Amino acid sequence: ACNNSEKTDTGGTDAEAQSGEGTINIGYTGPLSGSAAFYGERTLNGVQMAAEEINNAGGVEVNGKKYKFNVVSLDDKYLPNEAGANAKRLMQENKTPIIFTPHSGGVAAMQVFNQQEKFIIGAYTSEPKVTEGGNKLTVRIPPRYDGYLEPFTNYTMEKFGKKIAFLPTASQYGKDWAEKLQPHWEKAGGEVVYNSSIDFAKDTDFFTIITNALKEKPDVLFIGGPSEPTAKVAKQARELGFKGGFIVMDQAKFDEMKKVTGSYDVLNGSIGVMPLVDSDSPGIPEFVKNYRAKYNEDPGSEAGLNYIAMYVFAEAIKAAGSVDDPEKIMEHMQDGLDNLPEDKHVYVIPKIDQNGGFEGELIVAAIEDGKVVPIKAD
Amino acid sequence: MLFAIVFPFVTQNDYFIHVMTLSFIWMIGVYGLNLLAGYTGYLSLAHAGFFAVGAYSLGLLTVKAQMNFWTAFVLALMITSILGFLVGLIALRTKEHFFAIYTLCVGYILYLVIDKWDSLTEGVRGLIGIPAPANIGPISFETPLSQYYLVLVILLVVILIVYRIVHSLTGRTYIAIRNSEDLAQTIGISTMKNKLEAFVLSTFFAGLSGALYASFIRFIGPDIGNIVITFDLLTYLLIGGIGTLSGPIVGTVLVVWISQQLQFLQDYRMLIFGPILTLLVIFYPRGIAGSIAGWNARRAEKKLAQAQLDERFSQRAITAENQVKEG
Amino acid sequence: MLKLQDVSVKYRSFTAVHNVDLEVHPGQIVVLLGANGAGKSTIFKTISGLNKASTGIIEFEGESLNKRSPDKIVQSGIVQCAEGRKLFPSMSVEENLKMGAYVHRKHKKGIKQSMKHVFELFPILEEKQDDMAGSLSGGQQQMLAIGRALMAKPKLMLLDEPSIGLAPLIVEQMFEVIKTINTEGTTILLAEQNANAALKIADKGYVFENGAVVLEGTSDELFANDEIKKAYIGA
Amino acid sequence: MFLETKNLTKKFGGLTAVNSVDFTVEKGKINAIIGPNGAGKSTFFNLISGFHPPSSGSIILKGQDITNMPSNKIAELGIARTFQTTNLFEQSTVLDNVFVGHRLRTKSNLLDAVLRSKRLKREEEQCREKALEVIRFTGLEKVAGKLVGSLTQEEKKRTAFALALATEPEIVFLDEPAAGVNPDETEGLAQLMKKMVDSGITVCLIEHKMQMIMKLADKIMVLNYGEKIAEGTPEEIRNDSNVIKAYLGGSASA
Amino acid sequence: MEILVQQLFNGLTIGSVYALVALGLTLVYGILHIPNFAHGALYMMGGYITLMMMVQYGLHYWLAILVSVIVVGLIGVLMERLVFYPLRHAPPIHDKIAAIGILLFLEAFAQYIWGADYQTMPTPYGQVIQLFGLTFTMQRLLIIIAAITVMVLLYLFLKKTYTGASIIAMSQDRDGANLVGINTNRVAMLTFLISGGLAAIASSLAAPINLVFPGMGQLVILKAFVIIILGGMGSIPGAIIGGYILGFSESLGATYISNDYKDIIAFILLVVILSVKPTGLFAKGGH
Ligand SMILES: Nc1ncnc2c1ncn2[C@@H]1O[C@H](COP(=O)(O)OP(=O)(O)OP(=O)(O)O)[C@@H](O)[C@H]1O
Ligand SMILES: Nc1ncnc2c1ncn2[C@@H]1O[C@H](COP(=O)(O)OP(=O)(O)OP(=O)(O)O)[C@@H](O)[C@H]1O
Ligand SMILES: [Mg+2]
Ligand SMILES: [Mg+2]
Repeated sequence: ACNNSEKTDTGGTDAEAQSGEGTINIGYTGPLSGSAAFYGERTLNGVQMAAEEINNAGGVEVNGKKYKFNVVSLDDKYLPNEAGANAKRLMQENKTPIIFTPHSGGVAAMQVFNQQEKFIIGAYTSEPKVTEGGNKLTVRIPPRYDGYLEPFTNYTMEKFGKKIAFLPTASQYGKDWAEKLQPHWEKAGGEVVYNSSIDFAKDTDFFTIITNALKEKPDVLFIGGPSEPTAKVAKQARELGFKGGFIVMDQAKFDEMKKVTGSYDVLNGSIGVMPLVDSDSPGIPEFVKNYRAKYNEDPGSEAGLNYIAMYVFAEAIKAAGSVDDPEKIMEHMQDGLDNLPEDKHVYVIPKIDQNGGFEGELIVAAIEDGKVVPIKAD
Repeated sequence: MLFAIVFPFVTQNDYFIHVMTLSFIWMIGVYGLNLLAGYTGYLSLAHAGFFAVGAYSLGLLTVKAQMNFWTAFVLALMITSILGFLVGLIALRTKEHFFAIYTLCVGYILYLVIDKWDSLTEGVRGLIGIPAPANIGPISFETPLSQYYLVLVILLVVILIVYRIVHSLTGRTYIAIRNSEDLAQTIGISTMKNKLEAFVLSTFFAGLSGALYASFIRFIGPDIGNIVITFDLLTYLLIGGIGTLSGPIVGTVLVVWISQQLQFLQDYRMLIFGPILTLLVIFYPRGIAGSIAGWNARRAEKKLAQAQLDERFSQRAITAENQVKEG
Repeated sequence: MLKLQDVSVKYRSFTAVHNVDLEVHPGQIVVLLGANGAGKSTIFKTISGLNKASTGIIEFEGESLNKRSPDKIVQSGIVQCAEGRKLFPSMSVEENLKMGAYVHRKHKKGIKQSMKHVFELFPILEEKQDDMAGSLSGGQQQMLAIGRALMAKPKLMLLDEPSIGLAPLIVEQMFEVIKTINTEGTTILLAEQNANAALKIADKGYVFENGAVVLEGTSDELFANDEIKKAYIGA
Repeated sequence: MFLETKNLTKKFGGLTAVNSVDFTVEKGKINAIIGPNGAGKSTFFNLISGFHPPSSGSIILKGQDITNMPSNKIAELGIARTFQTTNLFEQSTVLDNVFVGHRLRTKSNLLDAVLRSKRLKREEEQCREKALEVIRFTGLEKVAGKLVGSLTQEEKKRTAFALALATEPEIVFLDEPAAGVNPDETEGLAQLMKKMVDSGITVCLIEHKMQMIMKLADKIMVLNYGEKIAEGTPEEIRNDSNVIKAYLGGSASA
Repeated sequence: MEILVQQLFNGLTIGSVYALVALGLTLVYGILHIPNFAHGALYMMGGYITLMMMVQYGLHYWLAILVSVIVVGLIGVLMERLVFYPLRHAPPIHDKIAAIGILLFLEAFAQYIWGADYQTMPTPYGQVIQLFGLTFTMQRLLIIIAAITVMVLLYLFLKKTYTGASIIAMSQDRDGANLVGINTNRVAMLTFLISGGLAAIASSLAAPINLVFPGMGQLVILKAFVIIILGGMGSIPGAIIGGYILGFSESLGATYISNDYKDIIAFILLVVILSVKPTGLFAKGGH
């Protein structure tokens, strides 16, 4: 009954499909409506752009046969049960060897049956449990963020002082970050004077909580979450007279924050991840140019990382010599990373750990005198 | 019903089975809502909250307390019902919109507690690794098909229970309360006791539905307690026909199916789904099941009219069904 | 003044009023008699525009009312004091009266004048002018409803069972008030169960049964009719 | 004493709607309450039936103090009532209305319903019998299957009677049972009330229809501004100057 | 002490926004007995339209708000005509579901037109004022002043004008209003117009201190519902006072009790109040 389905055409036309070429369906389930839609769309953009580029370059050749990618995307409204249903549907109707999803609930719901039904989950979530739970067909796309702790702590503590107030987003990611940062900060001799979080989905105004945080006279604020509200938090902290530095969690991007604050001046003294567009990784210029042309905005890491992941999967498929055996593809993920052409290195990801987590290199940047300056990690 | 039993063999489609199983789970919750809103006239918007309490009770008892599945299952239902009892005791003092919004707030509190109390519930991270239903003797519930039948059997029991309640003196009592609570009270009906009964039963079904959900999806996050879920359930009920027995089934299947069908619209499906919902409510105010029952009743009425009434009156036995159908 | 020709009214498939012809001349008091459910209120609601006639013509001062909305009908001078009173329960007595003069809202002075007049007719209302209408007793509410209708200074006033639930003493007063209003120049169409009292003040009457007019005549003619006596006046 | 009130008082804010009323209802008789609009008659009923809690005073039924009981308990003790604005289950049929009227005499609960127990079946039968009985009693056979919303005023009043009777009361309190009903039908309702008394039920009613009251009542109490100003036989009341001044006026017509 | 005063000011700011939103909601509830779940969507539309007027058409802030008030008011009217009017005889649950349908539609619509991401509304009142160690920003002062002005004007309108009184009259008896010559259809439309306008003002005032995004209505709508039952549904002073109670309880609760649980505080407050007084604080007697 569901034949009139939902193919997002990504290059491969029917005509090509008939002329002895194969199609590999790639699944995607994520929030495409509701309050998290912007996030879902950006992750999907990365996957789609990569698939399209590969198709335009002739597709992938596996065992002498040409294949093109077709991304099939479904909306799950950020709900695990919908993600589960979508995955079932994708398997049933499209036989997708890989399904991307950008939330841990969706990953968890799919992990119930992905090994039985044989598909790889492209998990865009920083939750370590998704790969540490023993599921053999899950790839965790975002790199671990532990590496940020050191440079962030060193930089701000040196420049501003030892007292920090925590005000990250109330999401799981924000809380994980805070949990990791706290011992680190304290070990370095600092003190956490205020520890709370802001729920951007429920708070209308951040003045109240910032007032409370500033009451403790912190030297540094740890903030983060989606870029725009994070920028608001920074701006309002400045309005309330805060003069110290910011540690900006990696979910927020300086370049996107700037759109809200107007200039980098407000953010002086912040340390965070290098905005993708300002990074000097080899794949950046090309990627940024194409992305802007296609989506009319600057790409962020959601797009960038999923873009790479799609490429890596393509390379892994080639290396595995199989388009429909996820286990085999999984075995060749490291080959996929190794074979990734230099000019696609939007991020540098040299390794995948034995559980399926990408281990990428981190690039850190600070804002000084209204400019983004790279900071050497390690 | 027969269709539901043979359905898996007809389709052989995992995805359909998955969606149907989920629909059945929702239906159980919708029946709970129907019993309360449809028959006693009290619209509870805390339903998702109780759904989540059922799900989390099961999840926590199995994952954190490592309890045997079925023990946890029974306990989860008891916890939900007891909570429902306590909430009902206070909430039922309010009426109409106040009750609706009071329960909306209760639901929201339940959601916030689940969301914020992360030392217990894992907060936004959610609970991972909830086990599937444990074997009952030789029957195992690991495969989607066996889960489908498990849920179906439970659903049928729920329907039977609701059917019997509605067609009994208790059901009439509920309907009397719906029609005029003051009057019910003056003819000697303890409205509080009856409302509370219906409310607890309704939360029991919500908890049952939640516990089944948790063991089927095997992951739960605070979002399942969100008011959006209540509205989903309410939508199923209203589209199907509130205060009718088949309404929950019709509505759930229809809306879930429409919503799945509209997937091809991608980001814009709510652009279509919203108006469809509104139009259905405007043009089928009694729901699909209610409208069909209405047509049938009117046809029957035309045919038989008063002649039959007189006859019915002179008979000693008057079938119970005809009286409960209205509304 | 008011003329109904061949008017029928339906509630969905049920025809509550069949082919009614009715006429009210300026200055008259006309009474509609009839058992419960005979269709009196339905006729009233239809004249006021709350229901729509399915067939027939309703004319007021030579103009058709069929397509007019209820508020326009009030503006043209027909005000109804409805069954069930339809007061604004959480507004004070005074505010209720003020709202009665909604169509004359531009004339502040006139409103004061009318209100004084109403208070003269119903002193109890003046006493309770700051109380919520909803807290009045049934009879007091009925007075308020009539008072509110008077505030609009109608040319034609429709009174739907004004004596319902009133004490005998008040009923007497009520009919006197109606008579007074009438002599002051308001034409009145009245629906009543209390045929005795109603016919005493009326010029003309119509008897309704099952939604149709079965009898019409001057009040004397109707008084003389034995069947009417038996059915509506009592032994 | 069958039912009596002592010093019964009800205040709404500053207003004393019922003021220290002592009243006894005589068993097996027709007791009437009359008085001007706003005298507190309906409020008096509301107090007895447990609809409002009294501000002070007490209500005693056969020696038992029922003053602050919830209305459903009072109904169980055998007190039934009708409302001034006829209050019925509008969307149900007459039969269904009356059917639940007997619910208070049954015991079956949720479990019985789920299990379809013998008790439930027996009690359903019992309710049906009762419903048919009171429908016959009130003469509603012809409209038993109609929705209450579509009935005439008089039929609604009868249905309200039937509903009250289905609770198997010892006393019924009727608030203006003949309001909005024409003389012919009023007579019918009066007959019905007599029939109720004949079958052993005590009747207490509020009415403004003096013709009917004077013929029907065994005993009348008159309220004015919440206070009892007179009590006695119709004859006594008719000639009481206070009552004439406050209520009856010149010609006690209607 | 300073903190307390600063937090009171913060509470006042946010309470003003809440009160404005709740007012629109309570007005529609009072008159048509519709708990309009789509009110949050009107709030969101208000934010977007003001933003679009400023950014795309370069209108001044106030002018943009004016346009937004009119447009959102008209959307409200349209909603009444197309959805709630046909449902006027339906049971109340129907209104709720229909409103949810509208809500889903408008959110999807906003996402379709303006995209799903966060946007920033510029304001000409970005100045920061430091006074006695307290921080005010012009925009926040503006929120408070504008909100109070609007509320006073609305109050005067309802109490002192016949048109206002006709809104109140209709809220109590629709037929009765008809019978005294009020055009009830027009009053219903007027009410939705005002309600939409209030939502637009609220969001246009609040947007510069937060962000504009499709889900922004959800931030306030649930709270607005809490407020209107707190204040007694349909009660105008109730909505205003309820708005400020909630604003203060949030800012003070976050300071002196717990930031994480501050939302719960408001809801528990409500549950407690309703448990004691089942019809809200300002419910009117008699019916
Ligand atoms: N809203 C309605 N829907 C359906 N039928 C109705 C409606 N209102 C009245 N009726 C029916 O229309 C008929 C005429 O009713 P109407 O109220 O006009 O009578 P009436 O003469 O005013 O009686 P009463 O003396 O009881 O006021 C009755 O049979 C009644 O049941
Ligand atoms: N719920 C209430 N709140 C406030 N005042 C009330 C309430 N109910 C009744 N009253 C007042 O109490 C007084 C007595 O009212 P009640 O209804 O008992 O009069 P009644 O004798 O039944 O009059 P009627 O014959 O007109 O029905 C009236 O002045 C009325 O305004
Ligand atoms: Mg009538
Ligand atoms: Mg009374």
